[in-house]
Amino acid sequence: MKKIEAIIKPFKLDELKEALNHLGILGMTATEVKGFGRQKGHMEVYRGAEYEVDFIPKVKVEIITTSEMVDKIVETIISSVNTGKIGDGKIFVLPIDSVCRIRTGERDKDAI
Amino acid sequence: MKKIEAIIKPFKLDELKEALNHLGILGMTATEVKGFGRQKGHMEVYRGAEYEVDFIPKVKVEIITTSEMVDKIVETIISSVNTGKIGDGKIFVLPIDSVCRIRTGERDKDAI
Amino acid sequence: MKKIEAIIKPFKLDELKEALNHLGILGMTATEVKGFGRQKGHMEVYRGAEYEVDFIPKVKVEIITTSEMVDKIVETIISSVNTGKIGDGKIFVLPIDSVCRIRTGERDKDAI
Amino acid sequence: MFSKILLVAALLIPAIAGAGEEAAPTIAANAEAVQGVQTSLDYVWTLVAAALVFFMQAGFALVESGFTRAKSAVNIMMKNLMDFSMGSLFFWAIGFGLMFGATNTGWFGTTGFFLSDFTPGGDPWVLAFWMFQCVFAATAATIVSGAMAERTKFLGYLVYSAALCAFIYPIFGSWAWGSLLNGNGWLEAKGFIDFAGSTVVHSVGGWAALAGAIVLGPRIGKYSKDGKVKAIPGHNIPLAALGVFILWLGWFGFNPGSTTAGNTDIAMIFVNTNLSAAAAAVAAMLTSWIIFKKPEIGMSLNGALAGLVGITAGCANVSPTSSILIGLLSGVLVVLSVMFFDRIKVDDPVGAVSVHGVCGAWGTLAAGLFNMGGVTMAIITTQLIGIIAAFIWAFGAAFILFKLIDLTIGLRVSEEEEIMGVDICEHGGHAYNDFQITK
Amino acid sequence: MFSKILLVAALLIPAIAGAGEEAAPTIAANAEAVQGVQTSLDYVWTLVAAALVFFMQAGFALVESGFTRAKSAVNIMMKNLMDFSMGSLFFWAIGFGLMFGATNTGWFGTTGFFLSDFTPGGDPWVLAFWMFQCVFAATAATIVSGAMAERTKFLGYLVYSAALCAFIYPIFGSWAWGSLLNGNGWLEAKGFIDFAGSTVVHSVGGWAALAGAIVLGPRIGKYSKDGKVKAIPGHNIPLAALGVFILWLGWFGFNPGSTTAGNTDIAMIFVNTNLSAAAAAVAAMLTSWIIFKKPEIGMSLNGALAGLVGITAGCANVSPTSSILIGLLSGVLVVLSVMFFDRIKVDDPVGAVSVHGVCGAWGTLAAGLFNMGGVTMAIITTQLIGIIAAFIWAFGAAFILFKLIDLTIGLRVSEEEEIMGVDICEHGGHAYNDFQITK
Amino acid sequence: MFSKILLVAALLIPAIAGAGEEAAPTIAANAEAVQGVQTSLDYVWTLVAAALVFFMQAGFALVESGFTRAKSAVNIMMKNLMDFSMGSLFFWAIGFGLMFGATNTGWFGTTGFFLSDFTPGGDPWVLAFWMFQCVFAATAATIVSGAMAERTKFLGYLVYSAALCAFIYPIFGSWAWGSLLNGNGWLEAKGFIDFAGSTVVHSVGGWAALAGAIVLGPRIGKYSKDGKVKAIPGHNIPLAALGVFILWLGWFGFNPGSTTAGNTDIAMIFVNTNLSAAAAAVAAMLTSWIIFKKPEIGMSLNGALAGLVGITAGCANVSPTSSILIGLLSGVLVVLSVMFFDRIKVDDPVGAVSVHGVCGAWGTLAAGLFNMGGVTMAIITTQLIGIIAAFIWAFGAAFILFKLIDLTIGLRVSEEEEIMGVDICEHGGHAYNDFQITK
Ligand SMILES: Nc1ncnc2c1ncn2[C@@H]1O[C@H](COP(=O)(O)OP(=O)(O)O)[C@@H](O)[C@H]1O
Ligand SMILES: Nc1ncnc2c1ncn2[C@@H]1O[C@H](COP(=O)(O)OP(=O)(O)O)[C@@H](O)[C@H]1O
Ligand SMILES: Nc1ncnc2c1ncn2[C@@H]1O[C@H](COP(=O)(O)OP(=O)(O)O)[C@@H](O)[C@H]1O
Repeated sequence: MKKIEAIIKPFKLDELKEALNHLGILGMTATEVKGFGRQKGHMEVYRGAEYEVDFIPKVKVEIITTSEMVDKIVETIISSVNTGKIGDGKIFVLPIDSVCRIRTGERDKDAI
Repeated sequence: MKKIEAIIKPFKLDELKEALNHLGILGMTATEVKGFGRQKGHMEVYRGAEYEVDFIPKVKVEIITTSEMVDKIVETIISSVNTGKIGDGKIFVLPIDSVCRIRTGERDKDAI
Repeated sequence: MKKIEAIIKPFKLDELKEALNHLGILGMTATEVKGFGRQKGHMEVYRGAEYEVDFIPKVKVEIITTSEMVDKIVETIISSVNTGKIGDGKIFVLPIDSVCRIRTGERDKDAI
Repeated sequence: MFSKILLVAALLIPAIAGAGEEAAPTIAANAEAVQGVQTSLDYVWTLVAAALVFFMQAGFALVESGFTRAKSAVNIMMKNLMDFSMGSLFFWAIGFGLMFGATNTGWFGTTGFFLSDFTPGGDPWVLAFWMFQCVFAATAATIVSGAMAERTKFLGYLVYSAALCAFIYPIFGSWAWGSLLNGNGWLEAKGFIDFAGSTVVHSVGGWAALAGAIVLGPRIGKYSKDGKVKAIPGHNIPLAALGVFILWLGWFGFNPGSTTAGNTDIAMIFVNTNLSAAAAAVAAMLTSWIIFKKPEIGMSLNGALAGLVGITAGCANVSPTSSILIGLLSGVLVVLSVMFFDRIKVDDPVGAVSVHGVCGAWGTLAAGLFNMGGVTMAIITTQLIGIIAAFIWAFGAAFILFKLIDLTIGLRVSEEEEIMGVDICEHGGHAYNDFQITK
Repeated sequence: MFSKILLVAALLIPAIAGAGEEAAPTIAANAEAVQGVQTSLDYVWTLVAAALVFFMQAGFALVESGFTRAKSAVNIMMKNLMDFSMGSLFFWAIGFGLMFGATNTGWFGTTGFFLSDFTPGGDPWVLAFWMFQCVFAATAATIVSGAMAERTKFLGYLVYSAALCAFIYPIFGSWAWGSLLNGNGWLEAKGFIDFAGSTVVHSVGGWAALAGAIVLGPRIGKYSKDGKVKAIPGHNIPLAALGVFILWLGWFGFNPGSTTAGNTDIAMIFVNTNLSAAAAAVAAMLTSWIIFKKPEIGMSLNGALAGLVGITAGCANVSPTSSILIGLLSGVLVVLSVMFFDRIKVDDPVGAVSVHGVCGAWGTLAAGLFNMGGVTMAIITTQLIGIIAAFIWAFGAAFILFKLIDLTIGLRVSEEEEIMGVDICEHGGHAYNDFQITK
Repeated sequence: MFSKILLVAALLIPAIAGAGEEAAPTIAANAEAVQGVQTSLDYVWTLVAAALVFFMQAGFALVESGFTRAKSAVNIMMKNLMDFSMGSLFFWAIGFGLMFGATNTGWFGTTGFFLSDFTPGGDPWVLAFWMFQCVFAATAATIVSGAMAERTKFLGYLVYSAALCAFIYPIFGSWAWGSLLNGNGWLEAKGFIDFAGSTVVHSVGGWAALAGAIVLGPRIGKYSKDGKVKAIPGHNIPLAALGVFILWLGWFGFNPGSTTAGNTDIAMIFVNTNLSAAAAAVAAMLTSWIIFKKPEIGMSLNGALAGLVGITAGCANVSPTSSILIGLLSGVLVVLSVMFFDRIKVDDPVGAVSVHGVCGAWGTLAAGLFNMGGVTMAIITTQLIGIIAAFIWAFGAAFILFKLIDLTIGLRVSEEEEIMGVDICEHGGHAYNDFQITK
């Protein structure tokens, strides 16, 4: 099994969700994160003091899936959240030893 | 070493913590996340417009541990947060290369 | 490729960012988390009822990098956020199968 | 100066009040004119005071939501909005008549429903008076909302709220204040002192709150299996603090406005009100500091309110120095009382029972004890009778009412709904979209 | 008693008002003294009312920001602060003269700019009157801010706001209220009834808001590709609720204060204002309950405001019972209206058009229909003329104005800026640093 | 009409004021009656104004907490609650006597402690006057709270707060305002103009704030190692904006109420207060727009307050047009001043020193420069003497006081505590449980 982590622009979450649903992905977990990268932040000013905000709000989406599905999902993510602008984000794929559904104790494939 | 990620219902966090403490687990990290899955969300209404909230608040608990402890911990999680209702969550086990305690530089077993 | 996860004290994030930049690390992702560990929480009181807050605010920093860079980065993290006090945090290193930049589809090394 | 009222003069049947001012200056005309101006001043003051008391609704809403969880904030705002809105309508239709209508029993009035005492062109005083009394009734109603927060069915709450403004509050009110208009209650006949309502408004509301909290039972998680008290911290302390400042401001209408006359008596009432509140806030802070080792804000805020409730009965007949003493005691009392009710497992998230019920009773007694005109056994007895009558009536009637609601439409939401939060379940929405909420 | 005013007496040209009080008591002197006191009372009441109306600015700011997203809260606060600040200056320089200056056309005044009617030492009434009218003008301006929230260029908004306080509002105002000072408008000449401004203030603001919302177009994401209405939930409901309580309080200055005289007439105006608001809140809640299966708070809060707007025109010439009817209808109307504008894709995040425009028109009609002095065809016709005139003038002028702004300095921010939020782009900062924001 | 006061009449020693109204109409009786009504009106106005000024405490609390971090919000609310509560008690016991008691030196009063000037049944004016002066004293105290935010030991702050209300403020006050009751200060003897307290209240508070900020030193992280100014953004801008609206409202009591008489003079004071604030808000916004390329809200909000402080001294003796000029300059001045103090590393999180100290001094000078009765060298000299005296006394006394506190009980929390936040360390709780806080 694999874990796919995608860091995306927040306002793209809904589109990604729909795209994944069409693919038959029935589960995912999203986390509010702050990203630092090539996409430069912007200057803000507060009572006369300027400061740069270089950690930009992003959403991290985690999807546990079978190895076979990985490529399909990665393509789907790219196609659905790509805006062509710097800061679109990254996709990471990690190995997973095992998965378990708490409610039933089912394992791996059956657990997702 | 392994990393265990459990996605649970928020109000179960305290019970899980206590259960793990009894097991002698002295550390964990919790993150507020939003989950999409079989547990359907609910309709909300705002000024006349109805909308579905399908990302449901969950808590992700991460526990770094030795390979031997994994099964015990997984069982403990299941027994302590299982409500038998859809949405109880998942447990993922990931491999870890190394662990380090920042304060002391201790590694792996000694670091947790 | 590897993923480095560092759990640190929130007010150390800026220093860590600067240290990593000097190392030429151009990207990272930060998440607000709550940590439970050796660092004991503190008692709070609300309208006459005392309670212990044992989940302490921490920040989790995730850095995807090449295997070669791992040690350098870990050292940098230690040196920049270590205060010598309990609760400084941990560093975990995880294996990664692949990385992809959404904007360009570039893979692995080129994606970070 | 051209008064806009003339714009509608042609449309209004009676000549405009105050037209007398233009009369040719004779001694009699002057005397009447002076009367007219004083009357206008009485209206202005009474209605300005009513506006300040109205604003207390916002104060209660903020204190209650600030001291409870984010997932219940919408519900609390709705309850406070409806306390006042429905309360105004029910007090107009029923309550006012029961409270201030003519009576031969001394137990409730029987005239003046639907503001029938007012006839277009007639003396509008009844309207000014109604307005002032209406905001008082709504205050009594809204006190209960906090004690029942986070677990009450909205529909059940509405029924209670209407019943309190229509019956429970006005009937007791008629005993103590009926003669302010056409009534004449048995309690005031005894010389019961409750100038602005420590008992009539606050104890009545507080004891009804106690009944509600008892019938409902504590919130899930308020007590651990082994019976220990667990804290459920409020979600927005700055809002709660703002609420207390607003309530304090409103009390400058509540107490001095109870003269319903713009005269020099209001000065001492202002000072007494302020000194008691100040002393109580300090006393509550110090008490919490001693007991919990920290100056705790929840108790300090409750302290200020306790001092305001405590001086409400005696604000016109005790000295400024006595007011400080009354306040100091209120501040200590409220902290101990909050802890007491927590112990006996009455879950009152905002301390409404302690602030309004307990300190209302204390204030009523204090109004006798510190009476500037001297204190007699008779005075104390009467005060005690009033205090006890309020408890029996308000707690009793409310308890029965809540039980009935519970048995019929239901008073408490399901466990699952309570965990999700009453906002989503009862109102289909959240208070803080856009924010990451952690509970 | 030593009045501090004496401190500056030497510096002030005229003898201090009220000095007459010390005159030897003759009949004439007494008569004059009484007049003097009544005049002072009129000043006190008018200015206290003005202060309450000023506070409505805070209410609007809270309602508007509470009903929109966290990323726009700074911008809304700035807009409301500037509505009032710039509005005060432009109304001082231009608006007041156009509205209340002498006129021979009946279409706008031509004197009294820059408060030139006041001469140091002269009758200060014009100042008290200006103060009261100034807060009204700013109210009209601020109504629009909510309907244009989250997507408007700040500079463009400022231009609009100045123009409304300087021209659009005062010119219409001169038609209906000019004779309150030196003017004499064509509409009031017909006997148009709008005691406190359902049309003059609220409809004018509401129709300008409609123009703004139309010219701007809906926020990104308000309508799905397939044209379905999508909810964009407000970020802070407790703030919005507090705003409504503050507005309700302010209306106790807005309506009764419009007597600009401290007399007994204010009692009925207070009661009518309160009963209508209460009835409307309840009606809106029930309507939302029926339509959406839940008592929705956004609609309930709008309901209270709808009732306040609805009674504004007739508060001095309808009975309390009629006020309840007016309120009930306002409450139902506002819910349906909000849904209607959503349907036709006019994105009004706070319901300003429905509350102020639609219910303002309804209230103006109701002031005729429920007139205590009886209703005639003539009265209704005049009311309708006023309602229509307000729509044509306010919507028309505002529409042209917004189009011009759009073509010149630009009215709407870029798509990217809108997604980031107007706070960062227009003001370089966030409203809620320290909080984790999820949108 | 039946006045509730009669309920307690039997208990009150004196006959009720205004009973004279029922006297047989003779010329003398009428004259007296008129006087009586005017007196009542003076009481009503003075006390309504006092209530508005009281509400400023809420405004300060919101501005201060909104402009600082979430982790300090509880502490700020506690400080503001205690400023007023302890301040009321200390001003009652000590301050009032020092400020308004009889004096033969002209440097401080020596009578009237513990409100001993009031005897039950005697003239209650001293109570009305005390109430009004009490809220002024608390205002001076609370100004300091913001400048010392986020790093001050609570106990140390309480000691300061008590000392300011008991000694620092009243002693200076007696120099300028003592003769308003029984005193007679050396500064007022020179004809010093400070109608409502630009210097007496605001500069005194502002210079004390400067002393506090200097003794404390900047917050951790306010300046980078290389000495660059780092922004520490406030956590809740809407709260801060609400605070400014509330303060603006309160100023309508602060300035016009300083007549302590309900007469026609208040009209010009209202208008001047409003125009100056409006002009200053606009000026500050434009200044920030020019300097930072964005209309920054923090500066705009400070601007409104600067304009209010700036007109406080001259509100009764300058023209409306002059008020606009005074406001414009205040608005520019406050922005430059905030930046200046940032540069010299005085960390004043809310700009209290610039708003109250600097603009208070400017306003006091302006009261002379723009005096409607004409300006003379003598007037300017006196104003300058007052301004300088205020700085020497307030800064000096406060500096010594803070140093003493620092050496004894300690003034600043430990570095670790400051990083955790004063809320947890000093009060054992958080302001925003349920919210995810990111700092
Ligand atoms: N090396 C990295 N490790 C972890 N997260 C990264 C890394 N590089 C980028 N990110 C995440 O990806 C987001 C987008 O990356 P960025 O370089 O800004 O644009 P792009 O994805 O177009 O290259 C960043 O905000 C950050 O959250
Ligand atoms: N494939 C997945 N990848 C990542 N997280 C998942 C996945 N499936 C479910 N989850 C997480 O687990 C939570 C519970 O899953 P759900 O299907 O709703 O109920 P259950 O755990 O009972 O099957 C979801 O809210 C989501 O956070
Ligand atoms: N076994 C673990 N699994 C996951 N996270 C852990 C674990 N142990 C500690 N942590 C994280 O590291 C943080 C610091 O650990 P702690 O034991 O408090 O101090 P130290 O790092 O000095 O040993 C904790 O707050 C928690 O977030």
